Amino acid sequence: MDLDFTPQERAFRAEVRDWLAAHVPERLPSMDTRDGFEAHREWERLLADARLSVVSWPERHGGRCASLVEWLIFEEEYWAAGAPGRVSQNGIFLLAPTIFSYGTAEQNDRFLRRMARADDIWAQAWSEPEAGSDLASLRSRAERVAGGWRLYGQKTWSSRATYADWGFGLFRSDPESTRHRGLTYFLFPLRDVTVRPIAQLDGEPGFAELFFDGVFVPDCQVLGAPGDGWRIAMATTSSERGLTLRSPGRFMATADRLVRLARSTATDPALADEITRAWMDTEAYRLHTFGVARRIASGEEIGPASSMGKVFWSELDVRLHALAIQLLGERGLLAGDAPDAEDGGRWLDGFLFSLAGPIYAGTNEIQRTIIAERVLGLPR
Amino acid sequence: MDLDFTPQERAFRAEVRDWLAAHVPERLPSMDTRDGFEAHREWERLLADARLSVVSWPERHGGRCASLVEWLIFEEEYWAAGAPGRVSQNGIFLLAPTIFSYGTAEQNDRFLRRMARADDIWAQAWSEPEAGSDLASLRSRAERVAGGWRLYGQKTWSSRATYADWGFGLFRSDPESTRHRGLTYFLFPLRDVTVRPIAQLDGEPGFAELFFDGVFVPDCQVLGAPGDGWRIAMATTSSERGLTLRSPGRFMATADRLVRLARSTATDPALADEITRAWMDTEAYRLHTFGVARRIASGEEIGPASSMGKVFWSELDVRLHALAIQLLGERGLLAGDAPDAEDGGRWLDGFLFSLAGPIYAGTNEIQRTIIAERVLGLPR
Amino acid sequence: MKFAFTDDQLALASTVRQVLAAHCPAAAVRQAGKAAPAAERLPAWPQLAEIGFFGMLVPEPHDGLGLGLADAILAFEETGRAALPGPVVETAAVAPGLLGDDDLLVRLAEGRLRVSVRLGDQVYAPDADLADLLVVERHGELRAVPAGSVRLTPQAGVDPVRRLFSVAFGSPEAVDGGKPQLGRRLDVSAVHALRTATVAVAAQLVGLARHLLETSVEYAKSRRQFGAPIGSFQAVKHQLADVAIAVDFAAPLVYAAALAVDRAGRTAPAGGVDSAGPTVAVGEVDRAVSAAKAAAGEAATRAARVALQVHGAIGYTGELDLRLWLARVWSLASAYGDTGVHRSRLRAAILGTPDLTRWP
Amino acid sequence: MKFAFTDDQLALASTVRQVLAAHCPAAAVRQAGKAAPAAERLPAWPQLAEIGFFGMLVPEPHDGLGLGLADAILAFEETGRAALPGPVVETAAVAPGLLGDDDLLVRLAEGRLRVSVRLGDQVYAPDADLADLLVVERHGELRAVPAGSVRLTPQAGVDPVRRLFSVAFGSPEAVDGGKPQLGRRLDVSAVHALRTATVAVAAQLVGLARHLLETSVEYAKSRRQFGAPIGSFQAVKHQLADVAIAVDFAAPLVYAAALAVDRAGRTAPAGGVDSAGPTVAVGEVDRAVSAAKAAAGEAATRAARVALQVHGAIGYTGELDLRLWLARVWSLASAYGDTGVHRSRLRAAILGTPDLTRWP
Repeated sequence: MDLDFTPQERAFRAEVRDWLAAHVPERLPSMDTRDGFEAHREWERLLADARLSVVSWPERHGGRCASLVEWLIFEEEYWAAGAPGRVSQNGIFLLAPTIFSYGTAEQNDRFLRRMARADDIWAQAWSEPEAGSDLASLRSRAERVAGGWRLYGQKTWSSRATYADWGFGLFRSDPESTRHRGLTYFLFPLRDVTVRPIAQLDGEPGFAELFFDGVFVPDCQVLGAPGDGWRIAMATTSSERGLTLRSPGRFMATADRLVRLARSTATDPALADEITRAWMDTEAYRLHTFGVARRIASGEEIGPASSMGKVFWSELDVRLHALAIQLLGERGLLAGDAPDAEDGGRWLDGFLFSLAGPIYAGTNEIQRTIIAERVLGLPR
Repeated sequence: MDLDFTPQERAFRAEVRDWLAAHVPERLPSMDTRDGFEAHREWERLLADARLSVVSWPERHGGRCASLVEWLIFEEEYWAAGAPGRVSQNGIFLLAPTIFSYGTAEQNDRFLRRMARADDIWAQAWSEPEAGSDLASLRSRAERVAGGWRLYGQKTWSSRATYADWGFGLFRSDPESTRHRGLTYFLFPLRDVTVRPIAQLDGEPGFAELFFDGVFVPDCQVLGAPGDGWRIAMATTSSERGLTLRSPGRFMATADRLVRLARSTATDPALADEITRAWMDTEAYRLHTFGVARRIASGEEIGPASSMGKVFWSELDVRLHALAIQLLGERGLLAGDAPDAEDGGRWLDGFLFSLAGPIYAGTNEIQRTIIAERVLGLPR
Repeated sequence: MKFAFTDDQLALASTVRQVLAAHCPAAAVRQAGKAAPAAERLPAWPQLAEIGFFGMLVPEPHDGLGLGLADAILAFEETGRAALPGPVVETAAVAPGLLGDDDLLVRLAEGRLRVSVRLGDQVYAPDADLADLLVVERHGELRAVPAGSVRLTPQAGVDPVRRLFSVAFGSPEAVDGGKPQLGRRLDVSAVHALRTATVAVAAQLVGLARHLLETSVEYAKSRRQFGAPIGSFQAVKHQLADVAIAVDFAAPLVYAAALAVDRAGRTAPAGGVDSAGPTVAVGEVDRAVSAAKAAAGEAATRAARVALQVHGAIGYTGELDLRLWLARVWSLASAYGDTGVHRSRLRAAILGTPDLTRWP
Repeated sequence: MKFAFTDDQLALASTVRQVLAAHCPAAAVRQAGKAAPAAERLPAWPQLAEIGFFGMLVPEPHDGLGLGLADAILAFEETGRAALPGPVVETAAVAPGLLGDDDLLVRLAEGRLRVSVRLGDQVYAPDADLADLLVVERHGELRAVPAGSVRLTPQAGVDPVRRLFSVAFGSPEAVDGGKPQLGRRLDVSAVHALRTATVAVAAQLVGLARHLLETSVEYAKSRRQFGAPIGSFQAVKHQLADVAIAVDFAAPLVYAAALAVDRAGRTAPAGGVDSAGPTVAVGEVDRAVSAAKAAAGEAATRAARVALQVHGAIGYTGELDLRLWLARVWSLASAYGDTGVHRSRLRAAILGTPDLTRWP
């Protein structure tokens, strides 16, 4: 057991750090605006040109076959450099692992490279108004037609969908089926779908509702076998909760900014104590993730234990931002366009964003039940 | 609305304070030892001589018809004076309200005066090994015989029973019945029962198991109607959770001792913040109780809202003691007979005692469910 | 000792609640977060004026009701429950203790004068663009300035309804003989004003928390997941029970603080402000005030967090009115000293540790 | 970078676990809390000596295994899981870094020398009556004194197994020329010893927490209330899930701290002890050590609280062995600096605030 980076890992870190120092832009406009979305797409293309947009992918799809530890190093450097949020996150982290595992060779070639270059930006379409966290109760349906399927129904809480190019989600393809059975995993261009943006707490349309009125999807855009969508989607949502969605680098950067803020302010010791705890928890999350990465690299299945990470990081993220807002007093709640806002209102934006963490990708209540039943073995 | 005590209330406070200043003994030995039990009985007799053992009871039973507010004042003064724990607590606070409501005139005369004078000390016998918090699943039974009943079965977690004189509890008198039906409320002398002490965390036998092997109980020691025990007991457990079990005075005295300890020690500000919060919560509990007392005095039923008080005081009590132990560092965990123990080990004793609070009288999990269902109206 | 509201106090709150139910529905609060015209940003204000709401704390000789803060505290709680827009606390609770002028008091009582304040360590004046008069603490003095004679800079924040403003003296039009117009000096202590504002806002936070709890309970009853109402799951039940407990034990601290502020009176000196340094020795009244604000802020913040968790993703959006109540909780929890500031003041008072935060 | 245990490290822990399962069952721990004879208070010690447990950290030339703390950290975790009685950490983890004497080290490695220590701000020496040798910090110096030459005063406490003692120099029989016998001065820094003790105890706390979690889960599966196993109730599930999370995220901090202590080595100077005053600037190693102890103490304390709540009234009694594990958690959570002390050290290190608590 060690925590010493190899010469190769150190070299990779140096390369990433140098490149980012030279290329990270000033703060981009919000990716929930049309201009901001395109600015973020441009940034992802720049990353892709340096083969830094998907470092852990195979070279033929635009990556550099980096190890999990190298990916974690990339993330540490990326967020420490203050680089922009990843507008292509849903595709890269939620869909791509599923395509790698279940996609045809043609699907791999058709979608991954363009995803890595942000030519296509993907939005997830899991939830439905009545389903929420209870994915198995989906009602949107797919009707078999010649050469493909027609999709009907409504999806909601689709992040990025307002400006994205493609979507992915589950539809009930067997009308006789209930619950987990008879669902199929579809990939569809959003230009064929009616998209209605939903304003978030901060007023920007981070989410959207999607309306399907007989959208045609050819067979080659079905992922895996028809009817097998639940199993495939579970693999995806497990990676949503697991290692790939929230790398420690992001929280380390936030914790560093919080500590800098606290050092520059007269901080009440009781608040300082909470900040210290959050810093310590960030360190714990980093170390824990190194351990998980090692287990994955040795071929272990992490499975339901990933729910522990989800609960931990989502509640840590809320605390980190809430503490900064407390530190700033009345100024903490100012928006980016207020003259007195600290750091362009990033703390408030981050706070509002963090509040979704304990809710999405399976609420933390559901995660705790998963931990109790599937990790600890308590009865249902 | 006011918080101003009337001249009568102030006079009562002064009388109680003066009497206690003159009479409160040095710390008595633990009431969980034979000697300590008798020493506590003597103290209660002294209290009774001054008509201070049951101030809110009618004069004919040894009280002085004090109002609820006066009773709260008595409790504030009692605990502030550092007076001993009440060995007769179970009888006075759990059984007596039930006798007042459901007892015959003969039962009132026979039991209450002797209880007030600690001539009889009562132990509760609610739980059974398999029943725990689920009172309705009791199995101990009562068989009808000429002139009375014979009791069979086992009770557990009976506080004070090791040295007490009398016990009270529910037995299944209708063998055909299930759950809430067919239970009867019995009063029985403990000399007829086999008592096995249970060592607590601190090693002293605060609880006992009771074994009933055909103990005869005459009809005049049935409280209320046979078969009506559940309804009567619920009234009692409601007072166990409600106002009468834990008056604020006790926590105010603890909070004051905690604050004095913190003022005399170099206290880390983060710990000081927690102490401040506990002090504030103690004040909130006091004010809240004044409000409840007023509602009761106006004839309102408090009902399931008393569960809020139970959760609040029991968790506050744990915090108050845990904070003192933290403040004392290594010395915090010393027992009374250690040369370096602070205040005769009272903080450790109190801490271990406080840990039972969230468990007994209905666990706090059960209380939170009661609040959600019966106060907030959430579905079962 | 009767720590319970009188029939008169309950009747006043009930009247306010009815007026707000009729004239300040959620749609009106939402509109106030958008619209520019003052009339649309002040729903229910004319109706509240009619029932004498703005004169509650104005002495009777000036056409007010002559009540104390404790008499009116439930009415302020109701304005929180309804998330009533506008400088409610500043106008109805704080101004009556600041303004000595007969005419101003009469206008205030009649609801014809709106006031915003910037007291103590507060950086911004809330709803200042809706105010006719601003009272600003400056170098330890209180000054009343007409709204037109100061420069207001909007500081957009999380709450679209309760807007914050920086205040700078001396708008170009209001320079008097080459010196900025500093308004009229008020010969009253700022301490009573700050205490009053803090306790009234604490009452609003209790009201906000009650509304959030009720709304969350209703949602949990109707929303179904995994084949049952989510309110039937123990995890949801216990979170809501904890909110109920927090609110139930915060409220008495607020009511007691209102009594303490009334007892101390408007002319009493500060609890022990030490002008030599930042350390404040806090007296019994300020202790009650700080306990009230700390507990109410914490209860409301918890109610907001649980409301969001119970509502799930829909609570996170602007689709529901929930958002407006959440924003108000955050905004008021931070106003007039947040929980941390007030607990640190309490710490200083109870444990005698030096207090890093200056308040008032 | 491979933050995972090697097969050798896992095998060592597994061997220790097997020995403890066979020779230190709960009944033996219970007996150790009662019996006077040393043999009954030291269950499994002979068997641990046989597998070289006490020589793990002793250099190979002195018949030890020459391992680092990180190699042995899981083995210490196992001693916590089993609540192994005796001065385990002091003898097996701390003493090897303190004793320079060849003969003593050989005896130590062979399990023929038991050591207790009183370092830094610690007031008491644990299990001192079972020790052959005491190492005591006194006026900044470390001194090794034979057990017979000091006066031990028992300080009975919550843990009947891990007993605490005050240590006074100079028993009447050990006065040397009129001056008390102060033992031999050790020419090593106390810092490494204190760091080692702290991290090894943190590992024991993780082991204790794992045992409490497992025990509580088993109890929750079998105990029925209201017609169902209590482990099927969401409130119980979520409390246990939170314990699992706390333990899972505390453990890596402990393992990383062991690596940091090994890297710093036994001869390294203190992270930055400022002899001029109470303020301690804490270096990276001490930061890791404090994070480990704070997190492990908190996780174990939570595990203890939840274990008691899940077990209900029966957990509150001496009927179950649970009581022994609870007492050990409280005892070790307070040893070598409790969570509060270590978080305050971290606070000083991270935020540069003055630290009120002196440690080491």
